[in-house]
Amino acid sequence: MYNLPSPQIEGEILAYIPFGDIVYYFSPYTLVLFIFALTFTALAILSRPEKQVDIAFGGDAYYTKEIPEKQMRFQRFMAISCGLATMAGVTTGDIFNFTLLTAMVGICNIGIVASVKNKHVLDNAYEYGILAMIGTLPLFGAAAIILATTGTLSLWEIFTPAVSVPVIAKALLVIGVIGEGMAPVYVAKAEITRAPGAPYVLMIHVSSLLMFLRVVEIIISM
Amino acid sequence: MTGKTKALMVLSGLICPASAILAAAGAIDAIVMVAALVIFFPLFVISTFLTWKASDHEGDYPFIGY
Amino acid sequence: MISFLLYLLLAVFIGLLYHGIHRKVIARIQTRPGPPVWQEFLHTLKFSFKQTWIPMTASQLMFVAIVVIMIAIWVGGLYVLLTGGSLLILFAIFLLHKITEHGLGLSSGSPYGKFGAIRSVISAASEIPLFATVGAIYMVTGSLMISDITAYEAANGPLLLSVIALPMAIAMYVIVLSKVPYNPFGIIEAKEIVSGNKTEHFGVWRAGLETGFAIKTFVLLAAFVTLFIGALPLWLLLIAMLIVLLTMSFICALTPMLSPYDAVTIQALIIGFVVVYVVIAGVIL
Amino acid sequence: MTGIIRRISRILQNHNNLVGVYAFVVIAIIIVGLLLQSPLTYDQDQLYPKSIDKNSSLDPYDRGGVPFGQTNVVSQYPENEPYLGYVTAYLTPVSLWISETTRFMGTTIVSHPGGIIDEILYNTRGLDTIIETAILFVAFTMAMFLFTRRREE
Repeated sequence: MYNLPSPQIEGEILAYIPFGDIVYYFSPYTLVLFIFALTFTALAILSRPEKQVDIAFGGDAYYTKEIPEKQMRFQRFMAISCGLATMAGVTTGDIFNFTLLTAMVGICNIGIVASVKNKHVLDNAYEYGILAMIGTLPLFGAAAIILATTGTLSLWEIFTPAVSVPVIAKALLVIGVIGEGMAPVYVAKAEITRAPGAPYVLMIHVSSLLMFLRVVEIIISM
Repeated sequence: MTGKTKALMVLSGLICPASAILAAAGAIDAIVMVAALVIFFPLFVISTFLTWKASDHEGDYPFIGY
Repeated sequence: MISFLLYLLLAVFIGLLYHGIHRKVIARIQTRPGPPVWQEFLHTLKFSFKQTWIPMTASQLMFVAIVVIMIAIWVGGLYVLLTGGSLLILFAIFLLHKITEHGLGLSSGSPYGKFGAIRSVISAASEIPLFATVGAIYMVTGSLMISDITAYEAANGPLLLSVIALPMAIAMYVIVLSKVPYNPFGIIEAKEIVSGNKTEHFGVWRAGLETGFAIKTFVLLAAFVTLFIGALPLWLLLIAMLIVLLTMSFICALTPMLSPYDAVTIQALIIGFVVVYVVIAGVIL
Repeated sequence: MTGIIRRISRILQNHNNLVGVYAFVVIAIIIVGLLLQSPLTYDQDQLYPKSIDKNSSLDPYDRGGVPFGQTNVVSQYPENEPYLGYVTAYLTPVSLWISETTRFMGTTIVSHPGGIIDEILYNTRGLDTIIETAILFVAFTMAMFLFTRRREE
């Protein structure tokens, strides 16, 4: 029933979970990504945040930043939802579902640092947030173009050689995922990781890189 | 602490070659062997180091105090 | 299957030895005597014998787990490479390595580690798209399985010699270069931020990291040789890897460390050229 | 050469230029993409077809299908949806009667006409609706947290 048309790219299908037309599946490639997302979500749940050390330069003084309990719980919640979105995003078999989850990852990434009281971090989170908003345009635009030109949204149908996806859709999809948390964001994204709360802040990087890995696989297969 | 790491070292040190031998004999799939190695090889490395590291008790400090 | 276990031990050993040779060559080029080639090996052992604890400010579980994850992903990477698995998975493991670098710096709470971690995010922006150009290999060989690519090379000659694949080889070379020690793009462990993301990992944890880095160097160099020259017998593979490493040692010895954003810009420009080349080649073919 | 690189990195490292740089790249990709491949062809064999029946009494909201009946709905993987085509009755019997007897009364939001689109939304692509809601929830949670924290201060 479900045959991945191009197994030489990501390997044979190992398992699948059907949700109507949206079928989640594990191939060796997506399984690796899934396990990694799972590991880091577990780390975010289990480990306590670090106490960031600030040095007062010019003297021997230093102090550690404690994260208030309430803020820590909020950050943890956001990191976990980001992890869940990533886990779903790397295994989904539907292009629209993928774009939705990518948008969710973008929002969660801002949520992780939204509670930090640091003007520098918040300034950058604001810019990154605007970028994530703009990023939804190419992202959903790509999904819409793919639906219009191929008539389907299921990745397995799109991966078959008979279906050709226009280059513009592929390019927009990549730039959309990049906008939700990747390359041109390096200024703002690098700065927002200055926020304290290591296992949660790390999730920003984990989620966006894993989504990027998945989109690379998708556009090569299409 | 050392007792636990020693136990972990022995355990993971046994699992790594055991999985390789079992896979070579065809008893388990190659993918199971890799999963075992990916999990237990790092643990073996770390637990081995933790076992033979210098003790945490009073040590030989090269200089004391400012 | 037992051979894989032996390969794993070999990878640790050869990786550490090659790190040592790398240091030695850099030192000789800079007319210093340099440490013996066994230095990194001794280094790792020395670290592993030291007193070790977890810093009070660190995120305790993550501080330890990230070292384990670092070794684990490269064990997986070695397996993918040896069995001729998917190049895409190898690519994924490289990216996961960027994540562990980031986590390494973040977990300690040290400001230097934090700087290293932030620089790791900055450099991820350029290193990753660079690696994505390797996906252009798919255009040439029609497959992403490493075994298929080596089969293609056995039939059509090394990719390094074909004009179409040369820019991809350059991109991959820059990738591997940015992961060997003392390279011009190595902004995450630059000395002005002490040791960057590795600053707080001392003793056993550092010894574990060195083990992981040794496997990483082995996998990346072997992947470069396998992808662009072809499947070689082990002794030839080791020699080819050493030659690739020596060319990198020359670059590392003769170039200064770039400033963080300039490193990104230079790598981004290289991507730009490669992408333009791929598009033009794609139109012509 | 180094001057150019410095200048480029100075532009890229300023987070105030971020949105502009990104927007420029998106626009460039759209223009180049359309130049390379234009016009884009519309595939007639759509999985989720949409038709507007101007004569229906439910006009802008008529989503097709037979209320309380079985409708033939296209699906990618019908084997995953054993009840496909049955979930068509979003009209209550009363609102169905109202919509059939009057011209526009049935289009009030109360009658919530059902049909093919709802079938697609809730039966074949149900997970999408869940994720859309999840995005909203996450956004609300952030707003709530920031709002309550400001009030506490």
